[in-house]
Amino acid sequence: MKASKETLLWMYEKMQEIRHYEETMAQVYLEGKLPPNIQKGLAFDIGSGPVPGEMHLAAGQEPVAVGVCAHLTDHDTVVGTHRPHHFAIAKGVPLDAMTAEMFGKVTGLGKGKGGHMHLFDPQRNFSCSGIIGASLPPACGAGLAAKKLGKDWVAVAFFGEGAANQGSVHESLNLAALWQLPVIFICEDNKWAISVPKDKATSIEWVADRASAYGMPGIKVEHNDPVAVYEAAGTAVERARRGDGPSLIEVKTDRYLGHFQGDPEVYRPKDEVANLRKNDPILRLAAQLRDAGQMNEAEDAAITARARQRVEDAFAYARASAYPEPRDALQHVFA
Amino acid sequence: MKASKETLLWMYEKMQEIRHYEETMAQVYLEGKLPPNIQKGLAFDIGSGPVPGEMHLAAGQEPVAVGVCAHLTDHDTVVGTHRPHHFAIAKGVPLDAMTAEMFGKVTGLGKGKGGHMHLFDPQRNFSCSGIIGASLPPACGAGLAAKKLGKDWVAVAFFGEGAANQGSVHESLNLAALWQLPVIFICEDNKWAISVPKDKATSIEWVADRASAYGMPGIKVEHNDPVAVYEAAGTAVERARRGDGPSLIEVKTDRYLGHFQGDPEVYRPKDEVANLRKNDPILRLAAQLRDAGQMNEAEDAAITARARQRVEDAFAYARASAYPEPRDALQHVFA
Amino acid sequence: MNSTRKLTMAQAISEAIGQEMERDPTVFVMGEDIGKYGGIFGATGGLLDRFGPDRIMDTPISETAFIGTATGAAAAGMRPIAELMFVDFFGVCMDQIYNHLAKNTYMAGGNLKLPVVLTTAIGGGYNDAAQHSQCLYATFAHMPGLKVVVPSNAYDAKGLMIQAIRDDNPVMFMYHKGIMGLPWMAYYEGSSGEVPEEAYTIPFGEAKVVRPGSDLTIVTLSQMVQKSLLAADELAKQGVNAEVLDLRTLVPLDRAAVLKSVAKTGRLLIADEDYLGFGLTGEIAAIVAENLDTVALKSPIKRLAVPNVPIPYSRPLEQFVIPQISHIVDAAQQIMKTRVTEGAYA
Amino acid sequence: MNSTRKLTMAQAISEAIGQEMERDPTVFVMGEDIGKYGGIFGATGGLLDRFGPDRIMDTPISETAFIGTATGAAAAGMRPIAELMFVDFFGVCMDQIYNHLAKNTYMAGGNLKLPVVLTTAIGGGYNDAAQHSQCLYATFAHMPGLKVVVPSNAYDAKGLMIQAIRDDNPVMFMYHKGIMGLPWMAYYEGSSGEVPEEAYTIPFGEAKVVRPGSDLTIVTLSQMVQKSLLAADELAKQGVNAEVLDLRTLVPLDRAAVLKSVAKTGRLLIADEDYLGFGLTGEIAAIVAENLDTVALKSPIKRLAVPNVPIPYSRPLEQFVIPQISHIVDAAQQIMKTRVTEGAYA
Ligand SMILES: Cc1ncc(C[n+]2csc(CCOP(=O)(O)OP(=O)(O)O)c2C)c(N)n1
Ligand SMILES: Cc1ncc(C[n+]2csc(CCOP(=O)(O)OP(=O)(O)O)c2C)c(N)n1
Ligand SMILES: [Mg+2]
Ligand SMILES: [Mg+2]
Repeated sequence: MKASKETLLWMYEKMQEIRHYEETMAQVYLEGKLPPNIQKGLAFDIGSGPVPGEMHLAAGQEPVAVGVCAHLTDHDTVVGTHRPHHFAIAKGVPLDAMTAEMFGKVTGLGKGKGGHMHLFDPQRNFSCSGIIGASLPPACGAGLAAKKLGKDWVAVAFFGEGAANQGSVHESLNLAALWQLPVIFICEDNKWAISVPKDKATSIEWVADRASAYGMPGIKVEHNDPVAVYEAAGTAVERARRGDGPSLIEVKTDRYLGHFQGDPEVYRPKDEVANLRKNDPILRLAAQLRDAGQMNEAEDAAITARARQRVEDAFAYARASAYPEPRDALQHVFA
Repeated sequence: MKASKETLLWMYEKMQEIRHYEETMAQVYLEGKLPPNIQKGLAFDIGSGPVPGEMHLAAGQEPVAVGVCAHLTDHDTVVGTHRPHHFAIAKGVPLDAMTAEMFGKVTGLGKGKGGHMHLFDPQRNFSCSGIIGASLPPACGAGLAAKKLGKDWVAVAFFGEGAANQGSVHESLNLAALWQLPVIFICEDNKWAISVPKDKATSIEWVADRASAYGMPGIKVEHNDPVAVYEAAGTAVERARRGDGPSLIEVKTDRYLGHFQGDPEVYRPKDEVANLRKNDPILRLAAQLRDAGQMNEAEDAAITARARQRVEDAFAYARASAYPEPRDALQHVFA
Repeated sequence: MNSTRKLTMAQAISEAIGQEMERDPTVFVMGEDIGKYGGIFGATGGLLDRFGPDRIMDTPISETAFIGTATGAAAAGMRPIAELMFVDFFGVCMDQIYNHLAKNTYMAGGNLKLPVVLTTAIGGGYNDAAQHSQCLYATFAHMPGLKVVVPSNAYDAKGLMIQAIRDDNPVMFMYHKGIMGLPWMAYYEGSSGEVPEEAYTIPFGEAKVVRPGSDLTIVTLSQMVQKSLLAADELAKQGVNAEVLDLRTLVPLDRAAVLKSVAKTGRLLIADEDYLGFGLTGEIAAIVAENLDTVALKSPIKRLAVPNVPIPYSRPLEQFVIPQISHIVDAAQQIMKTRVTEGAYA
Repeated sequence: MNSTRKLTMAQAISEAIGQEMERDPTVFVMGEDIGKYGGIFGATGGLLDRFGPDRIMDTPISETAFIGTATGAAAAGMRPIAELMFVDFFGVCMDQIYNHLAKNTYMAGGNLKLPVVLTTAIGGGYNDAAQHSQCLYATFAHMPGLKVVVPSNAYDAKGLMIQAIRDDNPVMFMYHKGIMGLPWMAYYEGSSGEVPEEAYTIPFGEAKVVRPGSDLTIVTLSQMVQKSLLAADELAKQGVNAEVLDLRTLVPLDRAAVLKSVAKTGRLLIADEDYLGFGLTGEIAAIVAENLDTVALKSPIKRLAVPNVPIPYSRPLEQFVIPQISHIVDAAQQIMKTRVTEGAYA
């Protein structure tokens, strides 16, 4: 499946949006967290500032999100991970409500109850979880529901290469293959699970090679490239929509930032990120679009400006929104 | 690795012992459980009689237990399943204390606290569990300990084909392969997980084919034959003792009885068991030994008598033993 | 026209599921051996024949996968019922139950409905030992986000099951094996009984006085209700008039019913088959202890439960740790003999 | 010669582990990011450099496998320490913890020793939301077979950790993130302190009066000890003299210390960061309610804990559900104003 010009431009714009989102968040996240405005003796205070708590950013990992979500509609389900922004943005989750959620505001997706690892947008069938390996079982459920309801909806579960060794992954791959569910499993290999590199965690090189253990196709995307992801995902999504069952895709990608913001990254070779950034997929797609005459400089500038503006607007919206009332904490345990 | 005459005779005798054990237990288990000595209206009462509770018997599955355990010493660890007798007997767990445990007697392996699914013999490094898929992680631990202690001990985890879809299996296979642990994983495929046949539970035909997902050898034993098991296990045990890491072996075997005693087996084709029994591995090994001139009729009779006598003695011992004092229930939560 | 027949609790449960499946095509059942086998404890007996394998789905032994599948299917508009064969197996799938099914609605700010019923078997008494005999309802009740239903008889079980299936939230439906009325396990006769054929619901959070009394309150649930009623008969012979309160649901918990009964009797025995420590008995005792400004106790509270040991296999051991009728009688008599100290007004 | 320095709780824990590893070659550590990273909460800081990757083992994200591995290695003669990064993740591995590690000794009739220490981070207060902020110690204490240690400060943490490693039984060692003294998270100063260099042990099951008082008893643990001490200072200014009791271990639980203190003060506040229902606060309240024949209460018991909701993310919401110093002060003052009813002697 070849990407049309529209798709390429959509992917490009979404990648710009994601990147700007993550870079903005990286800055905003620091607000209020540094000396001298924190407890004496601390270098950083995770619980302070407008966006407290953990913060896992996906700068560098845009291709996997846009290449997959380019094939999806609102009816299709995406279940993301603890590092969920790129998936959410690519899936079309409204930036305002998503950002407000991370600011803990009542206008947030979860009225401030969920936070950054728990973004729920039932209208667009997006959710995520802070538990490693937990994205796969509910994606099977969405796939099963589609089948039972006679729809051609598909479900996508993203998970990291570190997650690949969780029991939930195995159980879900087997169940999906057994029941021929319309699910696409995407392993996002960014080489690291916090401080643990893939080869210290996984006994074989490619997680995609585990597909044969379930009798489903295993597809390898060897480069952090949105077009390659788009093509691989296209085959898998079509297959699922046709009723021919699940696929497992592994995508090599790059984590530019720490595992979470504030990560000292003592475990990481000093020059690793600089080298990775030389291969920035956004710059490469821009060059490709320009070379192919599909985007001129003015168009590029317009796209980039639009994408950035959406991000700025979302952060402004989040800042301007009100906090929930403390007592609201008691609501919504049950629907 | 060819089985010596001594090994063949040992396997034969152990298989006789196991079979007689299971058949005896099948009878004893019924004592006190049938009308008219139970609550009116019941067909059977699981909580009555000298051996109450669930009872999973392994008649027909002797080959996998003896073919593997023939390679092991007391130092090697075996972790069995909810259907543990054949493993325990082949591993050399004392029949007296094991049987007394199932009678709930103070002379039992666990002083009556464990019961049939929880047989612990630390001296012979045998244990088991009533939880499906739970045998693999502790076997990894035994393997890791051997490695740390600089010993050539190995650990064996048995599990059923139904267990193969538990997350614990995946995590353990990966860990053992990653750390090159001296563990042998044996999947005992008796076709059924209670009422669910393998093809309704597992998305591929052979569990052994999942070995490649971990980069370890996967070995298929296609017949319910102790010699074939012995040879496959020999390779894997040698490999593990050499420090070359784990293996996964799958053995086709046959469950002659219900999942547990009292199972109405409504799910099972009427003639299945009769057909399976035509291929009884004990009769086949006897014929083989006789044909090869390794056992004459008198020897066979002596072996059979010895094996049966041990079983009779164990049940007599169990019956004659005392129950624990009720208050003893409060002891041994902690060592 | 209300017609009733005598059903076992297992029959009542499967009837409730069947009726709701007929009413609502989005209801379906997943679990191990729930199809041809009809559920190891009969909770889905006969349903496969009526509804076929697309709606009565045997699963692989993959509790994490299929319970997570229930969550995902519920989010997508279905109303799954998933069976965890024994509650004791919760540890292989608790993350999906507890971090996801139970919390997602809250984390979504109420914007997500997850109508899932998890059925599971609880309880001992038939020597199934430490990994197959627990109740563990306090573990589920401790953690917010799950409604917890623990019926004591067929009538309640049907009404509570229909209520559970129609609830837009996750419900743990925990049935004690020893009151299911199975043909292969002894059970308390009182747990079977007349059940209307028609569908009906019983609201959650309403405890029931199953035996009125004046001398002491026995707060209890599940199989222990049946034991407590027999103990109350014995106590009556001994001149003690016990009130027996069946909690029926732990979440929501009918605190008012506990306080009302104890205000009347002034004495409280809690009879429970879960572990003693950090569980149900503590919670019920605390409810009274928090309200001593309005509720007066004549005697210290007493708690009966499994004394913080795993369930042992051997019959004399198991009978010792699981509260029996005689233990209830003895504990009640001890309560009658003890008085709170007057030092309270020092 | 006893020499002391000021250590954070994280430093005290890693020092204890290091000293025991030197003393005993069978001790080793497994877990996620415990090597180069030194543990996300610093509990294994510096140990990789000293002991190398064979004894400080980073694991795959496979909690079931590596905790089960700890059990198996312990049965074979090792003394593993395994870290579950956040207690909130227990649901992916609870079966290995609870059905095996905790029960095997009992099921083996005492013939099996499983000296495993499970370390895990608990607690909220820094907006890590519903899957990373819980305490859940009551869940582990409810189930027999695990010792449960919950230190409140560096000195105790070192002594209790050495005790845990030398214990022949499974021990859950639960450290609250907000008292670890991390350079990246606010913490209560009182949790860092002078710690002897030498190895020492603190026996399990001995609660500690960390502040003597006469008007009311605050039973508490972990970070809530630090909050309670600050609340007690405030209460003292308001004329209320609170005694603060640090439980230190939940299993074994020092029931006598609770009763002794309440017998003295006649008033009890339980300050807890776990969920309110079916948990620690109920257990402590019940211990008193069971002993009202010898212990006299002047006021009804009060319980402070997370009010049966998941931990919300947003700061005002989280601050509302997790008991704060001001909540403790308010609750204590309410206790001082309420009296038990005299109806008890009707
Ligand atoms: C069950 C579970 N175990 C451990 C963690 C802690 N944890 C959070 S992120 C992470 C690493 C995940 O690595 P990977 O799956 O590769 O995703 P990435 O962070 O690289 O996106 C770990 C161990 C968790 N959240 N859940
Ligand atoms: C985690 C868990 N889930 C379910 C069960 C209930 N159960 C006991 S035995 C069994 C079937 C096991 O099948 P298999 O692994 O093939 O072993 P077999 O009984 O054939 O020996 C099941 C589902 C259990 N004990 N543990
Ligand atoms: Mg990764
Ligand atoms: Mg089987």
